[in-house]
Amino acid sequence: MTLLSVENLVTSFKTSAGEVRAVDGVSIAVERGQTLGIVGESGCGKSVLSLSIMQLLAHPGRVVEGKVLLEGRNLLDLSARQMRAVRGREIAMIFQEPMTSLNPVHSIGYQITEAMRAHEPSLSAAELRNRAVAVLDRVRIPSAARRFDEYPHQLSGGMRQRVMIAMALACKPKLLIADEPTTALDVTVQAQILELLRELQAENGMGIILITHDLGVIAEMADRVSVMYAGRVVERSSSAELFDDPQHPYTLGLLGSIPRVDEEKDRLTAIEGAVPPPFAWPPGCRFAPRCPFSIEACTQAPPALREVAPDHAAACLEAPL
Amino acid sequence: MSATASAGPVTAPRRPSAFRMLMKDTGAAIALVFVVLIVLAAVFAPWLAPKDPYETDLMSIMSPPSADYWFGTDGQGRDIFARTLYGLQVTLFMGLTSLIIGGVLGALVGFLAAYYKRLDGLLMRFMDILLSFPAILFGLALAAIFGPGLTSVIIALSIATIPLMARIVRGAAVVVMGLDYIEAARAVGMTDKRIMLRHLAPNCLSPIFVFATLRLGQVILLGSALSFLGLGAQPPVAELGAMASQGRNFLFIAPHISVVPSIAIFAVVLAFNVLGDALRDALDPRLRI
Amino acid sequence: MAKYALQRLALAIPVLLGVLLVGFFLMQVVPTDPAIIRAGPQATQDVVEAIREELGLNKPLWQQFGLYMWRLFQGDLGVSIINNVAVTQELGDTIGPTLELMVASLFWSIPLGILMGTLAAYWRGSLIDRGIMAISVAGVSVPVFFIGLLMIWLLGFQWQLLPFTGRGGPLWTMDGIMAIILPALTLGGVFVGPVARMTRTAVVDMLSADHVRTARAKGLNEFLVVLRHALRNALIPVITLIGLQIGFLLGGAVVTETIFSWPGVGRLAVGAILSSDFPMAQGTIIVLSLGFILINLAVDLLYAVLDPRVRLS
Amino acid sequence: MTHLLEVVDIAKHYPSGKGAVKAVDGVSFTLERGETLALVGESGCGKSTTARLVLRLIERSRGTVRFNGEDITALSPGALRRFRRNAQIIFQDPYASLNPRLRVGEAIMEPMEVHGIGTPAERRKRMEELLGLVGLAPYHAARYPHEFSGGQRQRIGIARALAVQPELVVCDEPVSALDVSIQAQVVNLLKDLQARFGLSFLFIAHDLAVVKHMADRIAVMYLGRIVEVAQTNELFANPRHPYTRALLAAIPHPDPARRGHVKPLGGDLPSPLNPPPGCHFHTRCPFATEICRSQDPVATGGAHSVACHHADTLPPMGAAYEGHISEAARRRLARYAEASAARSLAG
Amino acid sequence: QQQPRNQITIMREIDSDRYDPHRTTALAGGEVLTMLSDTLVSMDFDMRTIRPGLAERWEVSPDGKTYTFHLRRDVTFCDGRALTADDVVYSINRWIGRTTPRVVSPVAWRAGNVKEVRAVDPYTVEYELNEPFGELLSQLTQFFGSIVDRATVERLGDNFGVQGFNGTGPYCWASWTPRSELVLTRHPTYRWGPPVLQNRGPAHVERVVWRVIPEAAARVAALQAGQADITQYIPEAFWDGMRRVPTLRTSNQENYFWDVFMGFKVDKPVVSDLAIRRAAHMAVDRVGLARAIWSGHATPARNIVNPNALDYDAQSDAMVPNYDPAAARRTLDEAGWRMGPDGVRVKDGQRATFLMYAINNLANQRAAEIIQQGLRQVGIEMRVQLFDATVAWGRLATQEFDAYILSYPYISATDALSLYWHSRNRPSPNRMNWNDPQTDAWLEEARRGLTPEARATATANIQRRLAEQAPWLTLARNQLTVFATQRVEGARAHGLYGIGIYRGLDLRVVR
Ligand SMILES: Nc1ncnc2c1ncn2[C@@H]1O[C@H](COP(=O)(O)OP(=O)(O)OP(=O)(O)O)[C@@H](O)[C@H]1O
Ligand SMILES: Nc1ncnc2c1ncn2[C@@H]1O[C@H](COP(=O)(O)OP(=O)(O)OP(=O)(O)O)[C@@H](O)[C@H]1O
Ligand SMILES: [Mg+2]
Ligand SMILES: [Mg+2]
Repeated sequence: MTLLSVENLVTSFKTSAGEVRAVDGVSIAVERGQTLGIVGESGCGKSVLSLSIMQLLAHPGRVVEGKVLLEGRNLLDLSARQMRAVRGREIAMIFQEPMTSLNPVHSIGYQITEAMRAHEPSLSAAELRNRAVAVLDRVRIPSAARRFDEYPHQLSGGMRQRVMIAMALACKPKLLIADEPTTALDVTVQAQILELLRELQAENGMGIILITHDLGVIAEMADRVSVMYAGRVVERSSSAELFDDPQHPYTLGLLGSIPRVDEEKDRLTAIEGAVPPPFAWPPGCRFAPRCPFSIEACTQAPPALREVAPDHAAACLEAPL
Repeated sequence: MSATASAGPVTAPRRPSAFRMLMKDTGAAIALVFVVLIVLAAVFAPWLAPKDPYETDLMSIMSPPSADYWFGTDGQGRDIFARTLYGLQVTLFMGLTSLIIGGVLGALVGFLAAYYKRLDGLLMRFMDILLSFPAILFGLALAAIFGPGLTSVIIALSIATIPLMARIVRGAAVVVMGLDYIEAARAVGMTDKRIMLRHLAPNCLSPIFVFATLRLGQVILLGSALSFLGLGAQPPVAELGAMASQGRNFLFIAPHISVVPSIAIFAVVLAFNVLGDALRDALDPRLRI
Repeated sequence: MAKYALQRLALAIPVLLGVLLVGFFLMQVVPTDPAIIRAGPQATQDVVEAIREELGLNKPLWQQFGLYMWRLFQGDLGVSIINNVAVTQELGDTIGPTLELMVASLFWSIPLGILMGTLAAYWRGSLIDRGIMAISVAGVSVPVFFIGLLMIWLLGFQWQLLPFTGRGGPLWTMDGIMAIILPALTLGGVFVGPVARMTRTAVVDMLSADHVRTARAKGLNEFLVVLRHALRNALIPVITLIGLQIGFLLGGAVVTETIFSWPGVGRLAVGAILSSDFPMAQGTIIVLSLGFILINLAVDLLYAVLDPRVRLS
Repeated sequence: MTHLLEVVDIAKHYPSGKGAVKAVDGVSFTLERGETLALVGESGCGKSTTARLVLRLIERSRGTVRFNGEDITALSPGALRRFRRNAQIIFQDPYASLNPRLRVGEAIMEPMEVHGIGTPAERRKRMEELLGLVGLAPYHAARYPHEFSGGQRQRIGIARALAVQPELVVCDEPVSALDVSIQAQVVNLLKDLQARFGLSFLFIAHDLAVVKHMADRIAVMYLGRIVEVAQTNELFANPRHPYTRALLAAIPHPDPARRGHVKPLGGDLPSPLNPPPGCHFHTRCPFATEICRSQDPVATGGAHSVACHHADTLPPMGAAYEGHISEAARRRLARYAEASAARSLAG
Repeated sequence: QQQPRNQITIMREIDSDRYDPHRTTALAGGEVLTMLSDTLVSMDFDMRTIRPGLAERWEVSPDGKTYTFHLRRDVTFCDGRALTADDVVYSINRWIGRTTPRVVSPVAWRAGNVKEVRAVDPYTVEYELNEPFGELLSQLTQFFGSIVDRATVERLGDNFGVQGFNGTGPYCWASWTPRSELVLTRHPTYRWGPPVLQNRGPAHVERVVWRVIPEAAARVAALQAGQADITQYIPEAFWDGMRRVPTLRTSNQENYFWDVFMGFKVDKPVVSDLAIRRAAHMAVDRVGLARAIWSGHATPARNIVNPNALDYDAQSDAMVPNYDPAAARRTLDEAGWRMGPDGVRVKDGQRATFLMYAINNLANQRAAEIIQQGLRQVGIEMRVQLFDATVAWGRLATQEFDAYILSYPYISATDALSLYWHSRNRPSPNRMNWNDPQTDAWLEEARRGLTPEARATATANIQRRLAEQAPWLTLARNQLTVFATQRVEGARAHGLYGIGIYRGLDLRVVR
């Protein structure tokens, strides 16, 4: 059974400018031991999607449609209490900003044990400590026992992100959602964290949803990829397939926009214009106004995500290109 | 840095003006109207007051509100309505004067401290020292030195406002100073004066505005408390705090003498506070204190 | 931490000096010659001169300041012009009741304010929030004396529930407790509003902070999230702001003491100023400032205790 | 012929509680006219500080900066103002780099006004030209910054920098805060402008791919010092400093075929407050020996200079990354580029 | 909450600056001093009859110049020492400024023109005057004549009556927190109370707490709530209401002479003008004032002397100008005071403005504002400066002001007049600077008072002269009512020098 599948999820925000569907009919799926990469530019709804899965949306946000099935169980049907038991225990999450995602006033040991205590209240203090030190060790924090009592501000950014990962792993979740876990870090540290995630996945066999806007990270980590644009998935395939055979014009645009180390080019192929804000999303294909291939029909109705090659879907009338 | 920053809209709808945002908040709109009314009432007190605020009617002492005396009369048979109007004038004058004196000086210090880092330590340490004296102590000290009176109160409140305004302005200005457009202005070779006047100050106005509105309420509260203690405006001057103080002797037989001016102070301060809160929400939600 | 504490202390020193200097100059600029006052209206010139000599008023200013500091150091703030009692003794008698009153007011107002602020923040935008915030803004707008007068009028006079005519005795006696209720309600009453507002702001900030999202993602229940992750962190700014607001409280205390005939420093100060008892006025002002500085110092240290970023650096 | 810019052993130490933060600690480089020199390195290594020192936006602790042969660290206020016409800066954060209270047109005209360039009418005309140059329309001049997207603001910032017709433009991470698609637009714009006006860029970035695309030469910084300088291609083909190698090895390439090639470097960046003695990099360097712990390495090697005790004895790194891009992808990218160019001509 | 059974709390509005009978003249001092000490003779409730005190009997020589007092033999001070004639001699001498260090009592003249006070034996005192003084015995009943212990006086020096006290009164000094609370404890061996009281001693209650509660409202409520037992300081506005409260009892004194007045310094500009002074009389509505400030519980006044007092002259009453603003304006017009643009009259470049000082209390504050308004209506500006009671006396002794409001108690016309109008008593209490040899002569005559007729004539002459010259505007005659809770008995209003509770021996807790 699929570990997690999200079906036709719609999340909306009530704002002064009206209702905004930040995530608009998104479906994704992750298997055990697999990494799903979600890539897209800023504001396309990646974080809202992950928070919707966790049901951690802040006030004006609300899931209005769809299903979030964790091993077949629809999380949207759970009570608040049941959902709490899922969070941290079955699905864990790490965030982009290691600087602010840890509570500065509690020791990192406390913050890790807190997660364990929430799900296994029977553990004694000593057990909690041992397990926390063990998990800190696992994420390669040097002299973990000593670090246990330190506070976030005493750690470097990379260390903090490791602590975040340790916290997420404390209860051995089946699925880890990593929302841009390395964006705030330097390349050398990013490489460390990515390697760590890969190792841990190999050990635990957990599923990972890795959110990023860096195609390099996707190539490095993901087994399957969903490309998001303006609240929708526009292309979905295996990672290899995406780079070898990109089908959606937006994906092409992204690939063209990044300078490649291995290539001498005078000009990058940029995408014209900018991502429109959610309240200004056009009808029809949302990429149409920026798309060099757009035709009249693109602006009429949103194109469905359809298979254009085996196990490779794109939401474009023109596809396969 | 992440790539989050560019989510800005290409053609955002024009940000609604602060005034519009204010008017959307019913409470704030009422407060604004109320503040305007109060100011008008204070300014036009001589024309609005149905009676002379100092005229004593010995035939109706401490009479409760009636058609003749809308808010009743005080212990000397004076019309409380008229006195309240004049009291608003005195109270607002006291509040505004000290706010302006203290605010201008404080803002100057704040800007200088933020702009010239070398002065920062010295100036702000000095402000800290000033801040170590609660306003009431300035009030007490000045009353001790110059004797009780409105002038003492105004000076005290001005001094007490300086460090607060300096901190607010410095806080805002330091943030702005850290922004790239200041650096850009320097890189282009602008003079300090030009940078301060054209780039720094205009971008610190919101917090100054918000603070001033909220502070006005505080200043009025403090000033009327000092008058209530007998350290401020001296009778027979119609000052709201002093009026409340006089009336408290008859609290049990004629509560309106104290209650009316107290409510007037309350209403004025409440209006400024509600307005200040709304302004803050409209201008800069991060300023919440 | 120790270093931080020392730093704070060091910062307090210029402030302290400032206070003392102001205290000193207070006596310099008062329009009355302390010697003449001390000597009484009928004294002859040579008696006044003798007193000037005795008080060191003939010496140059800096020497007088030295003398003043030296006397201060020995706990000598001079004697009251009115009744010749040592100022320090009067202060000693009145400081207890003032502290009593302040503590009693903070004792209920801070917890209540924090509770109200937290509830309002948690249900931000709801009716509860609006209700609490309306109460708070009213609370910060109401003159202390208005609350006091209402308390006296209703609770004291109309319903005769509680006394309001001064201190009833030590706090461990029933009389003492009964007598402090109304003043403490009055003084605390003006503090609830500010605390609630500050708490709400801070907790709202914290509730949208990333680490609170992390806590929720761990599966913590809401109570723990709010208590340990939002409120706990929010306390840091709240404590600082409370420290700053203590000045406000001090002002309230002076008024409250006056209305309730509470034999504290505030009332002593007002009385001394009104009766031009300059040494006493000076003493009370110095003591009130010192108290304020000490409280802020304590707040700063508490701040450090609450915030490991400060504590451990 | 002198260099356009010559920086000699410049340093900036910020006093702090214990000791000094050595944000920049002895940096030297040159920049020629029309050239782009990139400064790369991890966060906090002193790139922005160097940029500010070059423009004398902050006062140096030591060293000299010569612009057209003139030592700008010794300029009088008046001379400094003249210098500012010739050297401008573009910032990273598009939101902070524009005064929200100034209309965009005013913001662009202001530098000209300050330097007394032209009449008001001429300035207005030039401003409109500049707007066109960076891809905006004249009617944008009357708008406020908040009405623009991040990419557009970055363009406005560029227009403002170009308003005084500088020879040198310091770009402090001008694209790091932008989305990839926008980043490409700005990078293209900068390259166009450089070609058109013969600008010299001191280009600061941490993204090696962008740097490779932009720069003629690259200087790699680590903890306040430059560890390696070389021509771009030379650096990528033959990185000689262990740190440069680690940086290159850590880049995730958009190429699943190369999956797992990333070789992380151990450890964290030490604090500039008390950098390790000797070679700053020795704490993380796999090749470090005793000498590295005690002695500062000196830069050697002329055009390709390296500051490493073991530069000559390091094992070869192996072939530089050779991309694999599928035929299908390459073809589609080309089609996209064509279609895109066609559209923009038409539109 | 309830008071301890053996304690009575008496409330008042202000505190005294000190409790030294020879250095204070404040009522706040006197009311406590009558409990702390005794006088040679005592005053009955009729305010005329002199009764024994420390002296069980006395003789007056035929020429009226020598008084011989025979002291009780059982009297002791609070510290246990027995009272002897030397103590009396010392105390009287201290009062009249004949001890070292010299104490200057502002009211030394009340002791008469003393030649010598001698101890004939330990229990006999001879009090010899240079001239007869008809009022001597009444004056000796006042607290200025209190007998104090020399040793304590000398030990405490300036702090006598501040940090401690030692007297022979029914209560002893326990502690004083200025402006807050003064505690007295029972003098356990006291049994020499004046015969005007039912209880001759010792006192029924163990502790008397004098509590200062500046807030009138607080005093009212405290009394109603039983937090305090007795007070005479209830603003008249509350009297009617309080009289209806079943838990309270009241005691009135009919023979009460306490007047509120405004005095003019007749040698200061503006107020030196008789027209101004007379106009002021006509501009102030004393009937309205009595109603407004004292809620009708004060008698509107004209003449200086209370009609019930000895030697009151009815004819001069008619000479005092009545309230008539129109007449006031006319008077001023005639005197050449022209209305200025700001509503204040001017004459010879002099604005009709004067400065008035008074003690800062509620009644003065209110009265001042009303008078100010009344004067303004006729074109006279009165500037007001109020002082805390503790400083006011000092300021009132200066020449800084032009007029002042004060109130004072007296026993008879002679008493009242000789206090304020003898040129010898300038600058204080003769703050009017009244310097008239004729008045002085009449005063001497009245004081000597060999026959009642001669005295009455002399005092009548003074009253008429003052009515004519209008240096003094009597604002109202106060009434005395002591309020007490049902818990206490024996709180009978006395009124000597305005003191409500005399000696306090009859006070008793009944519930
Ligand atoms: N609280 C909110 N109220 C209104 N709109 C919101 C809210 N939160 C998010 N949105 C909208 O939802 C859209 C998606 O936001 P989201 O944070 O998921 O983007 P993202 O893809 O994670 O971007 P980034 O790369 O910047 O993290 C944004 O355009 C934003 O405007
Ligand atoms: N004003 C300052 N006071 C003290 N230290 C400073 C100051 N400015 C910068 N630093 C320190 O100097 C070091 C270098 O800073 P700089 O901003 O030059 O780094 P950078 O390479 O530009 O980093 P980034 O990539 O994050 O922009 C940092 O450790 C920083 O903390
Ligand atoms: Mg996101
Ligand atoms: Mg930088």
